[in-house]
Amino acid sequence: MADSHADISKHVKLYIGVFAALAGLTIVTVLASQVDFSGPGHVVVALLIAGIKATLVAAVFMHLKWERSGWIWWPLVLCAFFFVVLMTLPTLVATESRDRAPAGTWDTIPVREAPAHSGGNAESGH
Amino acid sequence: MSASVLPYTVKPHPVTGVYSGKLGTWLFLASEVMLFGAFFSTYVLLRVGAPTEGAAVWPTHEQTHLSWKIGGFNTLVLIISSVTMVLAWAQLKMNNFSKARLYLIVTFVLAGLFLVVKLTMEYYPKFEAGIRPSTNIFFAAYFVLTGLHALHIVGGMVVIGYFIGPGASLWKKDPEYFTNRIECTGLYWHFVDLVWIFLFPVLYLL
Amino acid sequence: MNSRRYTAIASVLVAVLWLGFATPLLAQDTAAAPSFDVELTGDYGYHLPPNIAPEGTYPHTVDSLIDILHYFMVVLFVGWGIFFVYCLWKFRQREGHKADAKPIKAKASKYAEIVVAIFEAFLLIGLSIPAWASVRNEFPTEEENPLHLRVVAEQFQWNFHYPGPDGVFGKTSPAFLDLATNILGIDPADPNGKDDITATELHIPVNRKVIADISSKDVIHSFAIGVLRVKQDAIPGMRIPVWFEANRTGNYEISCAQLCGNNHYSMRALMIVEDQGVFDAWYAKAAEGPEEFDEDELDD
Amino acid sequence: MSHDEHHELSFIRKYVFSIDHKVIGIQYGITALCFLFFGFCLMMLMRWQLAYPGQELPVLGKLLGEEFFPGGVMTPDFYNSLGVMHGTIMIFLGVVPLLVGAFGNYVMPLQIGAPDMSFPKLNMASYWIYLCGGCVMLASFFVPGGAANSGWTAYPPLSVTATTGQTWWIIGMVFLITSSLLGSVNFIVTIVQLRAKGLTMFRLPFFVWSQLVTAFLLLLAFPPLEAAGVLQLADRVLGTSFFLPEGLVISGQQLVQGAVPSGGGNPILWQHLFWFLAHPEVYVLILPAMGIVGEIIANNTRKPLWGYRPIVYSSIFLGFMSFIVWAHHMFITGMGTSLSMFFATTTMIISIPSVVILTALVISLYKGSIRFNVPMLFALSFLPMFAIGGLTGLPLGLPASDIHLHDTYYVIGHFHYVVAPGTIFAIFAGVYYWFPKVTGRRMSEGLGKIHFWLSLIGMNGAFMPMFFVGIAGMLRRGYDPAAYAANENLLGMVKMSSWSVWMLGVAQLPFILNFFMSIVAGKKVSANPWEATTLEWSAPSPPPHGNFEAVPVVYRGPYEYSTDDRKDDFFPQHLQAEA
Ligand code: HEA
Ligand code: HEA
Ligand code: CUA
Ligand SMILES: [Cu+2]
Repeated sequence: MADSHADISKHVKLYIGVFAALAGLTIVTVLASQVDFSGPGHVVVALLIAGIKATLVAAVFMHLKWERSGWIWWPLVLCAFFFVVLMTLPTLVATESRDRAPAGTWDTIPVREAPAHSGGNAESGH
Repeated sequence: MSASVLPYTVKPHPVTGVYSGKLGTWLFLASEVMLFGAFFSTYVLLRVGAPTEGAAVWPTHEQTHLSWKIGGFNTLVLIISSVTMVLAWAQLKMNNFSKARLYLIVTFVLAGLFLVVKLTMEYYPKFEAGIRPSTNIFFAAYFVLTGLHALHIVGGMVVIGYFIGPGASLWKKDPEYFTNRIECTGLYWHFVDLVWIFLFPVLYLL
Repeated sequence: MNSRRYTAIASVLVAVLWLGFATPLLAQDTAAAPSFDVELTGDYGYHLPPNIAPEGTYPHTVDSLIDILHYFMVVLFVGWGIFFVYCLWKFRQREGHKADAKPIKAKASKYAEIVVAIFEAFLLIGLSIPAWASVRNEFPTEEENPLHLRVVAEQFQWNFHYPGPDGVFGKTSPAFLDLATNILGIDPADPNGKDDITATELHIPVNRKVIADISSKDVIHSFAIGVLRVKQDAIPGMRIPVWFEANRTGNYEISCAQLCGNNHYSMRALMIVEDQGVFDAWYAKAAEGPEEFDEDELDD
Repeated sequence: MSHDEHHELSFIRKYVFSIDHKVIGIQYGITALCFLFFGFCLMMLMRWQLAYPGQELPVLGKLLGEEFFPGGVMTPDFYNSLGVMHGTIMIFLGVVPLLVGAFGNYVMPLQIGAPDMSFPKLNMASYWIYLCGGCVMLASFFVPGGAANSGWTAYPPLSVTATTGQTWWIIGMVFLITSSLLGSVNFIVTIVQLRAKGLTMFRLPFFVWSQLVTAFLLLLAFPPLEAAGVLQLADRVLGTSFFLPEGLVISGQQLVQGAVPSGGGNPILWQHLFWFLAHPEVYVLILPAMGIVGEIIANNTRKPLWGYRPIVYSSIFLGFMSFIVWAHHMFITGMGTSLSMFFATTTMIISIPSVVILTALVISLYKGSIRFNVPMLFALSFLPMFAIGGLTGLPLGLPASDIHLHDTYYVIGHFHYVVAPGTIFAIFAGVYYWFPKVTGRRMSEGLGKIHFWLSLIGMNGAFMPMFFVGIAGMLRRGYDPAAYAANENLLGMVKMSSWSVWMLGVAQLPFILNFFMSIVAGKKVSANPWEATTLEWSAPSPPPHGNFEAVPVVYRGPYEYSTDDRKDDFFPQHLQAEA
């Protein structure tokens, strides 16, 4: 990345601009949370805005935009991949936990309507 | 052997294109991403899997007593502190030590402000109202996630404080080295900001 | 040179002495052999335990998978070992022998690796996945008239809950729990629960499929019936069904395979596989309830 | 490198709070060897209970006190504590600090021609944090209820409801994780930035590559466990219930966390986070070991390692894949068909690069000129031992056969073959191999051979029976194998295993003797006693502050043995070819 004074002062302008964007987006995200989206709309909008903000911070403040070194990028790519793996954990656990017992009891739920496995005690819940 | 004798502490490596400190900081941040990733993933799991009845149901917005106003204010505080941090580095690049130091002080103060708001306007009233991490699964996640984030803020303040105070003498000896260190501190600081950018909507708004 | 040979001879001697003599001697010493309340059926030793599931069901796939894999492993290891020992001998450092640095073309190794990969794929797709699908998904249908029961683990005991003659389980909740009289917390007000059977031994009829729902009151346990190749963690907050079938009567052991506290090692239960008639008699008698249960109802 | 900085350091700065990678490496080495030995002693105690259940432990039983040995017989709780501490100490305080902290720290900078690690102070911090973690772990034996006793896997809810020792265990782990994280950042940066001129990535010795991949595993896999540790700590001390579902009833009492029975957590979550680390962790245990073995084999066959590039690519692939196989430890938790198929497939895939590496190492012997010195003996026996351990991983990786084998001694046998006669042998090989570099003296070959043969027999006598009793169904973590009638015929084999373990213990005496004697009285040797090619041997033994007399420049690959018609059969990396 270039080091001359002129370049740096150009950067400074950019930093201020990004700051304005971040502040604006914060307000947008708060406003958006007041709007009534249907279903998972809230989550999508909020995470989208957070994602944009994070990208701005990483690209500009953390200079990734100007970063050329593969030794920084590759570990980050790796990290991003494993981060995605981590974020699939909830789904993995959820697929195993579909037989969760309801609150306060350890075992009064009816047997789930499993494919080929029902009846017998299916009606036992009540 | 003192650190400065090692090659590439100051100048970027001709092949890899970075100086050691920067590479180290990025690697450290990668591990931090995995740390917070695990926390976020836990949060999502607990929330999505929360039971629909009984003591462990997920609390509604009203029950969480979290004010988006305070959260939003703190978000702004952190964002501003990020800007001042990067400006401090820019000033050093332009050989403007006294201005840089001023920006560092502002950053430090803003970080302190964040913590003060967090403690006095969020944690304290909750404890007053008898709310503990053990109150329910939401507060468990809330206190652990924000507590850990606050610890990161404290850590950042220690480092920034060091460069305002005793660490500043490095500027006279080796200004480029000093600038690099501020850049690395900045990387860390922006990361802490970045985590909050996600924490805020996740905890306060959703 | 000589001392080297001595070391070699001495080590072989020690190996022969140790593995050849000491261990058989130790193996004969069964002084600590336990005495048990019941005799187990079948022959147990240094091999797979007896398998009492009907031919063609998943426990037999498990066994054949283990068998095939071990033949495969032995073949690989021996083949590989021969090459290894050959190299050690042929290329040992000695007068007049020099290393040859030119890299050799090892086509054979590439083929071996490909064969290994294909074989693994076969084991995975051909045997393991169907067996697992059978464990997980191919539950007996109601037409097959399976026996339903619940298994509730707790430190350090297995509880078996049968629905009784009416075929319906009573509602259970920790609120009704009483360690002495109502260990499953069956709701005394629930008519379905009146004839429910609580047992600490697992009785099952021979040649009839069983569906068991595994759950736990406290920590993670693991419900393991060695002779049926059943193993399923009992996880609090979850309820996980397993199915199995036995085709040989007798007494067998159920164990807890997951560390669950200080008495984990002795968290065993007896599984009694009996003829349908004997089972029915036991079932009817048990449904009348043991004395404690009557007392409990008197208290109410 | 500045020469004006050679002012005298005080004793403390030089040997205690040193920032020289070599001193830190030695500190790591000695500390970790002591821990390793301690972890082994715990196991020798446990093997008594397994061989002679319920019988009084001779002599020691009385000494160890009434709390844990009433009447001289070990309690089940104490047995479980020993198991946890054995596993934890061996892995986190013994083997990893040896492979990474000691060998990595000492040898890696030398092999890349660097004057030190990139961040010397961080390096020092890593060591001291590691030591703190170790002390916390050891101290936990003395808290009420004894050390942690919920398995090294610390599955909740058992671990959350366990005695205080578990809290100490978590705190200790947080220290160890932090130490590893700092270390791994340092390793990667050093390898990337401080390579000598001419030392391209594909001229790195395989050991350095293995350290690089290992560092990445530590860097990215450990944080989730740290997070999980924090959550479990919160469950234990703050009364939260991240890992506790609602409605737990412990000994007839409803469990109340904190003020109310909150619940809402999930015990399986812990297992995912734990194994997300712990599977990559096992490759942390094996990769540097393979690195050591590779170095020694190349050196003692006097020919280049066969298939250097495939080996390197395989280790990278191995490292990558190790992040997506973790749930093969969890088949029995009730996993569905598609998930288990995914993890079984990745597990089968990950075994292929291991096969490639091992095959390459064996083919390296072909047409060599093999010297059977002590390091080479250990390195050679690593190969079949790892093969046994690795092959027995396959039945565990297939969900169907894992039903029967899960949590039996078969698993114990599997992983001990990879970590004990595998990794530990590689460690021994490394100690014998680099001892002359560290001390300028050589360890005795005679004592070394006794150590080798007895250890080889002891290891196999100890672990081979485990496959048989495991297939027969004997469960691990069983305080008393005689509690099951089905085990009756196995007790003899269990006894054999125990006696082999004690024999193995005796077999370590020549090593300990050899080790300490050779430091003062070993035969003095030149800087390059094995006639090796890599850079560490171009430095004096022991290397001075700053490592090299002249800044090294590298002209060729790492294993140029017998490659051309030079007088010597080796061509060190730093020598310029005579025109
Ligand atoms: C260094 C440590 C290490 C290593 C390298 C491995 C390697 C492997 N492990 Fe192991 N494992 C552990 C340490 C290790 N493991 C530990 C500690 C546990 C238990 C934890 C606990 O529960 O407490 C465990 C448990 C464990 C389980 C869970 C079992 C259970 O609890 O039910 C499984 C299941 O898939 C598994 C599989 C494998 C596989 C497939 C490999 C593969 O990577 C192996 C690949 C190697 C080979 C396949 C052999 C090499 C090749 C040859 C022999 C050459 C042949 C020649 C030609 C083809 C020419 N391991
Ligand atoms: C790296 C990991 C590692 C290593 C090396 C070992 C090594 C050994 N292990 Fe361990 N073990 C585990 C990790 C390891 N283990 C784990 C994770 C568990 C599971 C725990 C659980 O269930 O939660 C376990 C469990 C376990 C069990 C099962 C207990 C049970 O389930 O109840 C057994 C039983 O025999 C056992 C035995 C041994 C033996 C005999 C060795 C021997 O190979 C030891 C050999 C050691 C040496 C040879 C030491 C040499 C050192 C020196 C000589 C030092 C010299 C010092 C100086 C010079 C200063 N181990
Ligand atoms: Cu129950 Cu182990
Ligand atoms: Cu694994």
